Amino acid sequence: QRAANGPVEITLQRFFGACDAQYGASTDVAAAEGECAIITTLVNRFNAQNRDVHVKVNIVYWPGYDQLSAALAAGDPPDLVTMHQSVISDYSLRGLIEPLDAGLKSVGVDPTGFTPAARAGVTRGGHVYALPFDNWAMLWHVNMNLFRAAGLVHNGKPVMPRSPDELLAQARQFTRATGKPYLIQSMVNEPSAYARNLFTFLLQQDSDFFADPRHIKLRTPQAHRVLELFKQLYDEGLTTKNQDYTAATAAFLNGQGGVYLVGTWMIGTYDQAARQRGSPLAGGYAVVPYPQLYPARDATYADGHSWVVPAAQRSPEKTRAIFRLLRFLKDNDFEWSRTGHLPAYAAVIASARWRALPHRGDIVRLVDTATPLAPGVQRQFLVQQIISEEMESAITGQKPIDAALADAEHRVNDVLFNLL
Amino acid sequence: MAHARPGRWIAVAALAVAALAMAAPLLWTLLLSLKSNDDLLRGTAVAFAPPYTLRNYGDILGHSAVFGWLLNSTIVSLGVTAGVLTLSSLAGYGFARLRFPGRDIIFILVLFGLAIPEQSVIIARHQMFSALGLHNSYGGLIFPGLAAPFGVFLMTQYFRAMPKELEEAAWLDGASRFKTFWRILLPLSLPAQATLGIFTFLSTWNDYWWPLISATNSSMYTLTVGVASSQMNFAQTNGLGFLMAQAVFASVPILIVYVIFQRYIVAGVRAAA
Amino acid sequence: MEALDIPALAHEADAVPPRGWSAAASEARAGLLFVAPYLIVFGVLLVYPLLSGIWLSLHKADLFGGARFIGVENYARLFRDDIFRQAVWNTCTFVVLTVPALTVAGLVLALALNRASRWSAILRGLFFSSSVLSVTIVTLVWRMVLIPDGGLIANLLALAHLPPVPFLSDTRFALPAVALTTVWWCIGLPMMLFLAALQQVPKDLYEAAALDNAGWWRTLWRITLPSIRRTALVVVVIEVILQFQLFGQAQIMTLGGPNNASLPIVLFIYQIGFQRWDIGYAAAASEILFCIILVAAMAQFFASRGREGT
Amino acid sequence: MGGVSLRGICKRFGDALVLDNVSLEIGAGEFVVVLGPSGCGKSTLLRVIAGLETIDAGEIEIGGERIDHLPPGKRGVAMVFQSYALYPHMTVRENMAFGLDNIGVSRTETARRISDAARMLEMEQLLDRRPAALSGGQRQRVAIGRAIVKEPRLFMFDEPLSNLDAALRVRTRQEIASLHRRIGTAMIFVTHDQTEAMTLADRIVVMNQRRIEQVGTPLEIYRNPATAFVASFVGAPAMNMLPVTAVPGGGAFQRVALADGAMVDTAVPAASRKGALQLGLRPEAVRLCAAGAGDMDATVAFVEFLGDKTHVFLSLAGGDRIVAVAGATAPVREGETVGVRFDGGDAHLFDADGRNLRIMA
Amino acid sequence: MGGVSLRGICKRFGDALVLDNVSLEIGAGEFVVVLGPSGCGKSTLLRVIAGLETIDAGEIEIGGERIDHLPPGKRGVAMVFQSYALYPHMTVRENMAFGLDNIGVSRTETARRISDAARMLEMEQLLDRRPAALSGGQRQRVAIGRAIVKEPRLFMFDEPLSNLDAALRVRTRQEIASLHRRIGTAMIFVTHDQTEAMTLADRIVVMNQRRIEQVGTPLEIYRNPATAFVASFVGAPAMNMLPVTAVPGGGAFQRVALADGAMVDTAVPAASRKGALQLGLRPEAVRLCAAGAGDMDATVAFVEFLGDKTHVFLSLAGGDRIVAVAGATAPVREGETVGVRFDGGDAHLFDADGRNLRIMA
Ligand SMILES: Nc1ncnc2c1ncn2[C@@H]1O[C@H](COP(=O)(O)OP(=O)(O)OP(=O)(O)O)[C@@H](O)[C@H]1O
Ligand SMILES: Nc1ncnc2c1ncn2[C@@H]1O[C@H](COP(=O)(O)OP(=O)(O)OP(=O)(O)O)[C@@H](O)[C@H]1O
Ligand SMILES: [Mg+2]
Ligand SMILES: [Mg+2]
Repeated sequence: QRAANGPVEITLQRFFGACDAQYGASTDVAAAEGECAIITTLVNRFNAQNRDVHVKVNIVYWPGYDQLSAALAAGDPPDLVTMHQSVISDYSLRGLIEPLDAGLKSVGVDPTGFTPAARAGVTRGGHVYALPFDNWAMLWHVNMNLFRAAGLVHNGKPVMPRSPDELLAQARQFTRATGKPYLIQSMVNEPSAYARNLFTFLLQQDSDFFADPRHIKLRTPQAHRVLELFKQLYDEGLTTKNQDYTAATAAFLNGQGGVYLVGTWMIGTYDQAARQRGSPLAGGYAVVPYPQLYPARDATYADGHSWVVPAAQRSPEKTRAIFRLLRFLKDNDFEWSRTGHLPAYAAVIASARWRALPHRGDIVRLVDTATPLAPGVQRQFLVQQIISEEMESAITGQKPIDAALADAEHRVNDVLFNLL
Repeated sequence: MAHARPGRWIAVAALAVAALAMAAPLLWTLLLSLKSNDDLLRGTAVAFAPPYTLRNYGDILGHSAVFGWLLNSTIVSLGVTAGVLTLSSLAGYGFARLRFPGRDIIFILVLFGLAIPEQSVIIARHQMFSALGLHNSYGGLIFPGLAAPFGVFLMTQYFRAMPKELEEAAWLDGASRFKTFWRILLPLSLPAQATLGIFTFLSTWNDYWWPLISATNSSMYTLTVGVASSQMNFAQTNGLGFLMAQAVFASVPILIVYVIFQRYIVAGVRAAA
Repeated sequence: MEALDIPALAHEADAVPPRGWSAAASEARAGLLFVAPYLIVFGVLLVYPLLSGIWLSLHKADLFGGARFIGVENYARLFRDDIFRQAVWNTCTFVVLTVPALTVAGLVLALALNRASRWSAILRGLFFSSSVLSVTIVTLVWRMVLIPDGGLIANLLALAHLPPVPFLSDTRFALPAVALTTVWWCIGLPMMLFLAALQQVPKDLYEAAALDNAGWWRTLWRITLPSIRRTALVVVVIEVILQFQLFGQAQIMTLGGPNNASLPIVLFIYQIGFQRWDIGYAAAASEILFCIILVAAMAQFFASRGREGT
Repeated sequence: MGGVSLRGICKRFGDALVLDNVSLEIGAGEFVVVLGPSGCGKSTLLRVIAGLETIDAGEIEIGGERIDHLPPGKRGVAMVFQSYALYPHMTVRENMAFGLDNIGVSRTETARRISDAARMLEMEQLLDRRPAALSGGQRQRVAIGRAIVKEPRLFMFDEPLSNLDAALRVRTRQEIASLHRRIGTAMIFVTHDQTEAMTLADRIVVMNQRRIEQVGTPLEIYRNPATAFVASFVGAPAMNMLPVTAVPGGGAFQRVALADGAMVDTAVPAASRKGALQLGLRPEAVRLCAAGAGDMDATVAFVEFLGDKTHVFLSLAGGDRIVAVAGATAPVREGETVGVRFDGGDAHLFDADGRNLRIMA
Repeated sequence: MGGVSLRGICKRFGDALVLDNVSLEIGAGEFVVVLGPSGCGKSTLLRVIAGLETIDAGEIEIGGERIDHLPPGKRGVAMVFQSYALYPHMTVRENMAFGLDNIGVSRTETARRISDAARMLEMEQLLDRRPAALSGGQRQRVAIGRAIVKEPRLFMFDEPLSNLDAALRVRTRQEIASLHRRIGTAMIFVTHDQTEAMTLADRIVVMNQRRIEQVGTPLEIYRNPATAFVASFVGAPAMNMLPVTAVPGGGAFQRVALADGAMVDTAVPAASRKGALQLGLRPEAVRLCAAGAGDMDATVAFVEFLGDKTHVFLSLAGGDRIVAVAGATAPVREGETVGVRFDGGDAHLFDADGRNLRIMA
């Protein structure tokens, strides 16, 4: 709704939290640290640079899809929304969000500039439904000090296993040497980590568990192998137990284990810790993508943030304003990548200033290995949650592995089958 | 009954323990709210030792929108409380004291209403409010709270227990039924009003679900939705201190309301005794 | 407000109707006027949505349009759905765990704190204060108590050289843990209601009982409890209704896990309705929840009727 | 302002009949006291007139105007409840002002009436207290004051004095009497106190079991009770009732024989009667004398010294027990035998249905 | 089982002294009635003995055993409350059984006592009702029954009869009297009803403003009131109090002069006195006669016919108002002038402090 000749107002709905206290008025993006600060300053700068447009920010609690659904149902959705690439199908298939091909073209954004993972993540049925903002994946965050003590450092780099057996062997060696578990995992009240691990190692085995996006196949030897591996680690005490996300995050900071399986977003935090003297991580933090444990192919399950435009009646100038903002966000993707997430644009990856960022060189391999699920799969959050529940009960021994896999498969398929 | 009874000391001890169990988490929350998020990342044990900081509270207050949310929550909670007290008292008096055809059946039906879980009406309600364009408005936030039958239930019970003579005296004094209600029974129902008031205000203040899906526009956020929205992802890990500060901050108004109403409960009791 | 009673007056003042009829009729009119405002709200905001919810439950419907009438298929599906059956079981268990605890604890506290002393006032405030917190915070605080890795209880156990108990990740303990949290959180309401009731009991009854040589215990059983029976009923009914609607604690503390061991009906409804958008199915589930609560509450009423004998 | 008239009032609670075809005419400015045993319907009668209970049959008029369809507030009656029913949350002053406020009496007028009433009831210094801070007696006076200030067409008091101590009761009684003399409004006063009834009433209405037994001036009621019930209910100690049989002789007047054969000549006109009768004798109509000197002898069962008089409880040879009133210093001792003389002229005779033959004659 | 003895009892509520050094000896099986104006501390006295209020000073013994440190239930006293205090959720039967059950009386014994009490109080048919379904009078009887069945060492009644109708009040009064005669337990009975006090009491305790004014048998209290307060509080209508001055003459006995100069010879031994005195005359000590025939003339202000007697309110020439008691059929009319004769032998004289000179002499 355009006031007589006032600026066009567009509503941007996002998560990432609020940090107006420090950055409410700042347009100095370079000085901003962390997701919240960077996105806040970015928007501030856009508003400052474009007097004819005003971006009103609607911050929502992560991930905010309930509110989005409610707003869509109520018929007045925001103009621009953060959305995980894994969620796009849910909305695109119902025409709740607009294809952006034409609009992006009009502001000179060319999908061929996206990284493969990003492009796969936002494309549905040949149409681009979102502007990719980043990709992120689970990584192996390594405590080099402990690794060194366990003799698992080879010319400055952590020694990574190349097969399940090596993994077990190195883990045992590590634990023997340090008396601490090799892995730190968030295993309590954990909605997704288990599933992401499973996806990663299924991808590495080329298991086509989602050959049909409406039907998952989990009663496979590949899946069994993966669960068996994690159960083994659990049974032998080679991983922390009974930790939830918070406990695990603190545990790694406090040097209570060798490898912490968590996402790209923690790089900054741990890099900071590594620079503090006295911290258990001091001078001893490395991060690498998941090792390839299975010969078939090197792959890591990845997701990413992106921007979508909910379907609604909009005036032409409003639409134009939206795409100008999208263009602006794309142009500042480097700034965003300082959060630790992987840039969604090949150009940024290639840029020297990105590679200059700490540890980026160590994870650049992800650009080629990051893989989302098949585009047609809906309700991926729910699917991950179901699989995680079942894997937890299998790994902690409350259910036989095969039973857990069967239940997971049945429950997931029930969800997908009953979709309208 | 001034006479000490056996086991009194055991009782006192038990009470003390219970009080401790009750108080500990609250103090814990307060302590955590005074620590910086980064310190807490290492674990919450640090909360027992300095340094303490008001930084988290600063961040809350520094967030301009917070006062808007505070205002919204206050308006909505007061609105619902006032509405519930009014409707429940009127209806409670009607059900308890006035004979009209079908009264008992209707009352039973209202009691049935107690059993309706929010989830079984929320979707239809959301659609209805969309049709009426009530979302993102105070009305949209206040109306649903008014339907709760608990108040009617409570007030009816209370009015039934009141002596009839007072009412009759008022009628003889030429007071209309409404005036009798307004000047005589209402003032005498203060204890019940206070109890009901506290809990209506409280549940409205802490309500998260309906405001989340009705007030989707950040300018209409209530405090609960607002503070939730301002948490970054994994806030419990990365923003624990901030989270706790928000909890303390959001609780203060209710504690004030509690203190006020509690006084009325006591006063009402004195009047009754 | 005054407007409210004008019709009643106008009627009372008008020409002489048949004897005996007038008073009753004006009373009836006044009565309807008093209850009307609430009944309207009640009908529009509760009854109508309930009915349309029931109607919806007979459809295969999606949150974003598209509804196909399928009769009772949703209900049939629910009864085949193991997870729903488990959710029902969990919810009932939870109610059994919490409601008696809340009622008894609330009563005990009220009895202990029904004094004028300053300490009682402080303690009343303290025991009420937990109700002030929002569910997010309550669960967060209790996570720190329950988490086996460095949680409060774990540390206490460690002092006794006992292994930590994984409350939230063990199928046996998850639901009780949620129940414990809930009792701590909700104790305020029963206490307040009981306090209000206790203060209505006439003092001379206690004096008579004292002269009748009734000990503290007997006075409690034969005088106090009977005098506040109505309130006890209110408390039980309200708590049954509230606790059947367990949602936030389970969602945040356990996500209903492990292995659905703590999945309550409402969380089930939430996942179906707002994550799977299968609102027809969700509606069906919530109607069943409604029936369960109704039965439970009514059971209370009739039980108490029986006890009163009148 | 005219009187009150009730015609054929019936009232039932559920299927329990509480007022059975009650009719009563109260003259303008008349002071009527309703006497009756507990549960006979006194309060209900007042509540019906006040409009607090609907009537199932009958008509009520005040000053010739039909009121039984009007709401209580519009009937122009004031009532003092058995349980005061003061508004606990209002001060005494507010309690009194409430009713005036409702009918729109001016501020100044209200103030005047309240101060008048307060002076009259000696409670000026209580005006700003709450009922909780008053003693039983004081509350009662407030309740009366609340009625007075309304200057109604009809006052109704439901046992207003029962909780006052003797001295205060006498004073308040006389205040009500003078109040009535001053404002001359019709008043209905329910009590079960003899003295109050006798001293206050222009006419006494004796009720029994949802019916009116007799209406009359205090002296009529006392001297010529229409029924055995009235006779035994009014007067303390109660009238002695002795089972007797009519016997011939005694000329124009009826002679009766007591259980032990002793004869008593009454002042009741003789008539051919058979069957059991009851002889009613006021205690003061029983005179004590030396043993053998009276109509018969009796033994003193026990004695109540009241200071100004003495109640002597006697058992007759026939086993009947009667009570006599003697002077303050009666020289009787329990157990001794005395003679009693019946003052037959004051005696009443009641037939099997309890009707007083002396009146019917 | 011995009697009760109170020694120097003091009780204060906050800083308000309610019982001021009260001492009282009650013999075993004695029936003591406490009379006093509202608010003088009667109920408080009972509550202190019952143990419902702690005492601030003094000792209480029952049967020689110190009890003021025992809890109420252990003192072996039963009390009937001014406000009944029946258990609303129990039937009448349960109300009575509760106390017995607590001290472990056998089922059969309990049943027996209850049925006895029920018969005595005429409430057999009420045993299974709840208090809410009873009339005021019936509730009171239940309260009494609840006390009786416990067969305590001491009964205490706080104005138990005030809500009963005349007939029932007389009956219940006599039942209590006979109950007392039968079980011979000590009883303390609070009332402000003259007749009850006079008829029931072995001794009457007159209280006034947190103190005991006089203790004595009904006749002592009535005939020889120790103070002006007792004199005017006991007896209805109250004793006439006339301001007089002592004048010489009258020989051995004191002669006094009324305001209008009229002389009265009392039976009080003469002594050199100056200053204002008060002449106390019982109404029955004032005799009416033809105008001019008496000590002085007076005009009849108004007349109360009570049926068995008549109260004549007179105003003297000096302006004093006095009451006389005349026979049932006194031929006086309001406004007329009559002569009055003072029966000086019954007259009392009170000094400035209100002490009765006749007794002190
Ligand atoms: N609301 C009611 N429902 C049923 N019965 C009632 C009701 N009110 C009074 N009664 C009955 O009606 C009869 C008359 O009651 P009422 O109060 O008029 O007696 P009363 O003469 O005032 O007695 P008291 O002198 O003890 O006050 C009683 O038997 C009583 O039990
Ligand atoms: N709980 C209390 N707190 C303060 N003052 C009290 C309390 N109870 C009684 N009093 C005061 O103590 C005095 C004596 O009270 P009490 O009830 O003994 O009088 P009473 O002789 O029984 O009067 P009544 O004949 O009206 O019952 C009164 O002035 C009363 O105001
Ligand atoms: Mg009555
Ligand atoms: Mg008293």
